Amino acid sequence: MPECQHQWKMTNIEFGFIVFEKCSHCADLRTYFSPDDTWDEYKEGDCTWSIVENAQTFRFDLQCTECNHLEKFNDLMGLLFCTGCLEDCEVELLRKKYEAEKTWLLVAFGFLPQSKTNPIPAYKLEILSDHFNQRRDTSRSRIIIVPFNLIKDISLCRGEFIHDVGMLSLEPPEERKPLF
Amino acid sequence: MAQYYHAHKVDPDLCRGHMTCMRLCPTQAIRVRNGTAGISEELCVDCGSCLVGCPSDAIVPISDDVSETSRFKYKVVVPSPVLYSQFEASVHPYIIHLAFQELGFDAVVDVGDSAEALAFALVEYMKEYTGPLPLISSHCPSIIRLIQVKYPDLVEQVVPLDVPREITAREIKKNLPAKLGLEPEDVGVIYVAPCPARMVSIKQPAEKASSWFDGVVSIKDVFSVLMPHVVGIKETFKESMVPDDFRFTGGWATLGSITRAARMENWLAVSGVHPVMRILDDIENSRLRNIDFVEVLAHMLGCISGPFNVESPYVARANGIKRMQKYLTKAEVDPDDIRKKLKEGYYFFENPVLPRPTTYFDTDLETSIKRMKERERVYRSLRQIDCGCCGAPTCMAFADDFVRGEAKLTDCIFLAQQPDEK
Amino acid sequence: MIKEALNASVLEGVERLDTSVEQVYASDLMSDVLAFGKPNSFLVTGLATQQAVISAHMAEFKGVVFIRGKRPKDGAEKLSRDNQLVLMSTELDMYDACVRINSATRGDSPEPVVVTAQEQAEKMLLSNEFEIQGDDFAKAGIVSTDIKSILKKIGFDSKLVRRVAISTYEAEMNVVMHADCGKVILSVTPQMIEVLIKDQGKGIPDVEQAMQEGFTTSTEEMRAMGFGAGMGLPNIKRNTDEFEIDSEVAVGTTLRMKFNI
Amino acid sequence: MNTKDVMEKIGLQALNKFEPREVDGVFVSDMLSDVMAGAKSGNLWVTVQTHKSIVPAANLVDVSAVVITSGKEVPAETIEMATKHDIAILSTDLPIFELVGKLYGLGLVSK
Repeated sequence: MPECQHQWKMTNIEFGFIVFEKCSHCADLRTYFSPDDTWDEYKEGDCTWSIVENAQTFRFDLQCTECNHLEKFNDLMGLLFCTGCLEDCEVELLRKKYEAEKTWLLVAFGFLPQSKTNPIPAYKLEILSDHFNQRRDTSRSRIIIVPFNLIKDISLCRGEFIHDVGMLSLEPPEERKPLF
Repeated sequence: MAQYYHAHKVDPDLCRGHMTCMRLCPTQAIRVRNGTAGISEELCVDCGSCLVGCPSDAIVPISDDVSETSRFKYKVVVPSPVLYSQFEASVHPYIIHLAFQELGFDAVVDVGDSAEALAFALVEYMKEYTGPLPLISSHCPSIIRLIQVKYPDLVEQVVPLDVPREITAREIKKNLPAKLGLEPEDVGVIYVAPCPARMVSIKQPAEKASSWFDGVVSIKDVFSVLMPHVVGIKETFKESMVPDDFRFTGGWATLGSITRAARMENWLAVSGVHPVMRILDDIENSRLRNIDFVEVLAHMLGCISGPFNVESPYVARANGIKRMQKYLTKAEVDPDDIRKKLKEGYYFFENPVLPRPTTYFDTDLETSIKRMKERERVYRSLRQIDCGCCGAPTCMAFADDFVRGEAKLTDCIFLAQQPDEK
Repeated sequence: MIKEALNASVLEGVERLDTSVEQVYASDLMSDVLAFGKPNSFLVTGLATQQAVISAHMAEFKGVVFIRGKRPKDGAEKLSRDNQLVLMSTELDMYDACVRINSATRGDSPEPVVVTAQEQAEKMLLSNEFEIQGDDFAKAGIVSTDIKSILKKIGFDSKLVRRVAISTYEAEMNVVMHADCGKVILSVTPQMIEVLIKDQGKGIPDVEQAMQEGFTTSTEEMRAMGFGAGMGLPNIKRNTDEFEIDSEVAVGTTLRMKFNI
Repeated sequence: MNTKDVMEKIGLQALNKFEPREVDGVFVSDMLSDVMAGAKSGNLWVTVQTHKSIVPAANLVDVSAVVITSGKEVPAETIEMATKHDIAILSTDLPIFELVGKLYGLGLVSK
């Protein structure tokens, strides 16, 4: 039997928030998904975690409409759109290469700190790319999703996160700060 | 969107929201909304049915002021032949000329000669014509507009010959100033019109940049100032006072005048906007196979029932026939001269009559059809009794308005009563 | 009314459902709601948080509709109760929700114009049916005039409309003269207009002969009225881009006329 | 109906140059996450968001154009980024709700 040409569809969509927490003690950053927009500050050992940003996002899984195969994406924090901020960043080099083929580059982020040691596997990124390409008119352009460890220096990255930041603010949105 | 001039408007202070005009309008150009009638500039063909029918006299003509002509050194009046028929047959046409002179006009010129020449030109034109038949008379400006708006594919069947009044005015403007030793702008030519369509055709002609006339007044307005003079002159008038060179040439005032003048064989003369629309539908369906020419006029019996007249059209017709029998001088035509002028293009409209862009549902086919379906759906939900209470003349017109977003379903009294009934 | 239009479930404030709403404001951006929302409006939003309720309250709205089946987390309901707001949730997305409220406030039925799958498949844009009564000369020409006015209204080129009108008229006359009754189906696809005319009548014994100009079987009276001069079929042929005729004696005739757009 | 038709019929203003594209349905939302989850290729995306992050979101789901409502001023960098990535940005003074009424009037349905 030939292998299924998966046709992906989003399922188990859950809207919520990505909470960015920073510890004033060790200056570490960690992120997690929360269905509520919490703004609590708490202590954990020596660390005091306070929330720096609270962006709206959603969680989903992908399921093949043909064979019902389910791929969980609860480890995906979000996608970042490469804007080509750093000349020698590997993402930028790839981006330049693909731009001629009208292929746009997106970077997949996992939650911190788990993804540092346990990155999102490459096959899942391929599924994710497939899914978005299946939804678009690929004769015009395609997208490709790459892992975030290609980014040269995250602290300098000016890529655009596809997250809703500041939507809850009752003030008009100002220029948003980079998340890292 | 182009702005179309119209010679009549609704006076909102007088309008009491009667639905009369809305029902009378042959092109469904009127809607009564918020208690006041409104006329669609695009769809109005200036027939004036609303103006005649309005019980509150709220639809008023926009006429030039006769006194404005004082800026001209020499003033010529060209009355529609219909004007004569407003007076009893016993009134000699010369009396009317004299009355105009008392009013301050220097000359009165009738259109009969031009009409006769055009009738001959028409016959000559049709001899050479090889296009689709029947040809349609160009005489009634209201019908020309009707064709432009509702029958755009028939514009090429409209005879491209100009009308007697314009030819007359042109001859005056071209020849008279030189003869009098005056500058062309010193000679004013004023038309006396039996209907709003004529006024519009002078203010905003369909087929030329501008009319040869300098002004236009309605028969109604002229009649009231002319009548006392006519009565006065008649008291002392004797036939012997008429100069030898006076000619009364008549013109086309009643239905069939053109076809009779051109001595057509396979013709049809139709009047009234509704009957004309039926005939135009037949022409579109290519039903009128044995007809070469149709004379189509917006008003029953012809121009003598134009809305700017004062006398009943039947009385006017009788007056006209009697006066013609008594006083008509046959107009003289010079066949060779006309043939020559026709070749030179003298009698033709300056510009072709073109379809007038009208509102379709949309320029995009799919969207337009979607709206058409929506209209069908809405129409089916209506009572389809054309009660008119919503302010639109028919249920179909209402469905049309709704799809365009110009009406609410609750404007329909039946839907408003049972909002949940589907 | 909004509830019905959206088929929404009311989360809070059933007793306040009859409040009159002046405007509807659709946005997910709360700063916008505060800046542009007018008092007594209804908020349509995908932001299912307490902030949406707070913003709606601050902007003096009457209620909030959450779209795509979203529901705010705990606390929002109490908040709205305290602030006299109606909360609803609908499965529709924001576009459909706005469309339905739009239609409902205009008094329209909430069903949007949706092209069914079958129509999509055939790319049939329009399909209308008309009846012709045989022998009814007074009404002869009504169907072709109706079709003509529909096509004109849609905005087709007037010369094309005229060709359709002429052909349909001829065909309609044939039905009136020679059949008991007939059916006309006008259909429009993005490429062509098709008029199908099917009658139950005596049929044409020799189609080839009937196609010749001047051939007629109409009676003297009919011809006197200007009908049936033997121009029918040839005239149809001249005015159509494609034309099929299928006739069976004593059963009827089917004419299929196609006009390229 | 393509983006240019829609633009002309509703009187939208184009903020950058674009190649007309077929419009296939409408998606209304101000939330990027919503767009990522729900919008489809060819949709017209209607929003009040003007931040440049709308561009990647629009690109990701391949919308035919982004329509910014309520006459919001769109930052130059958003337009610049959109132009670079071949995304049409249109603008209107109408608020979302009124614009939707008009789009529906054109026969656009959500897909």
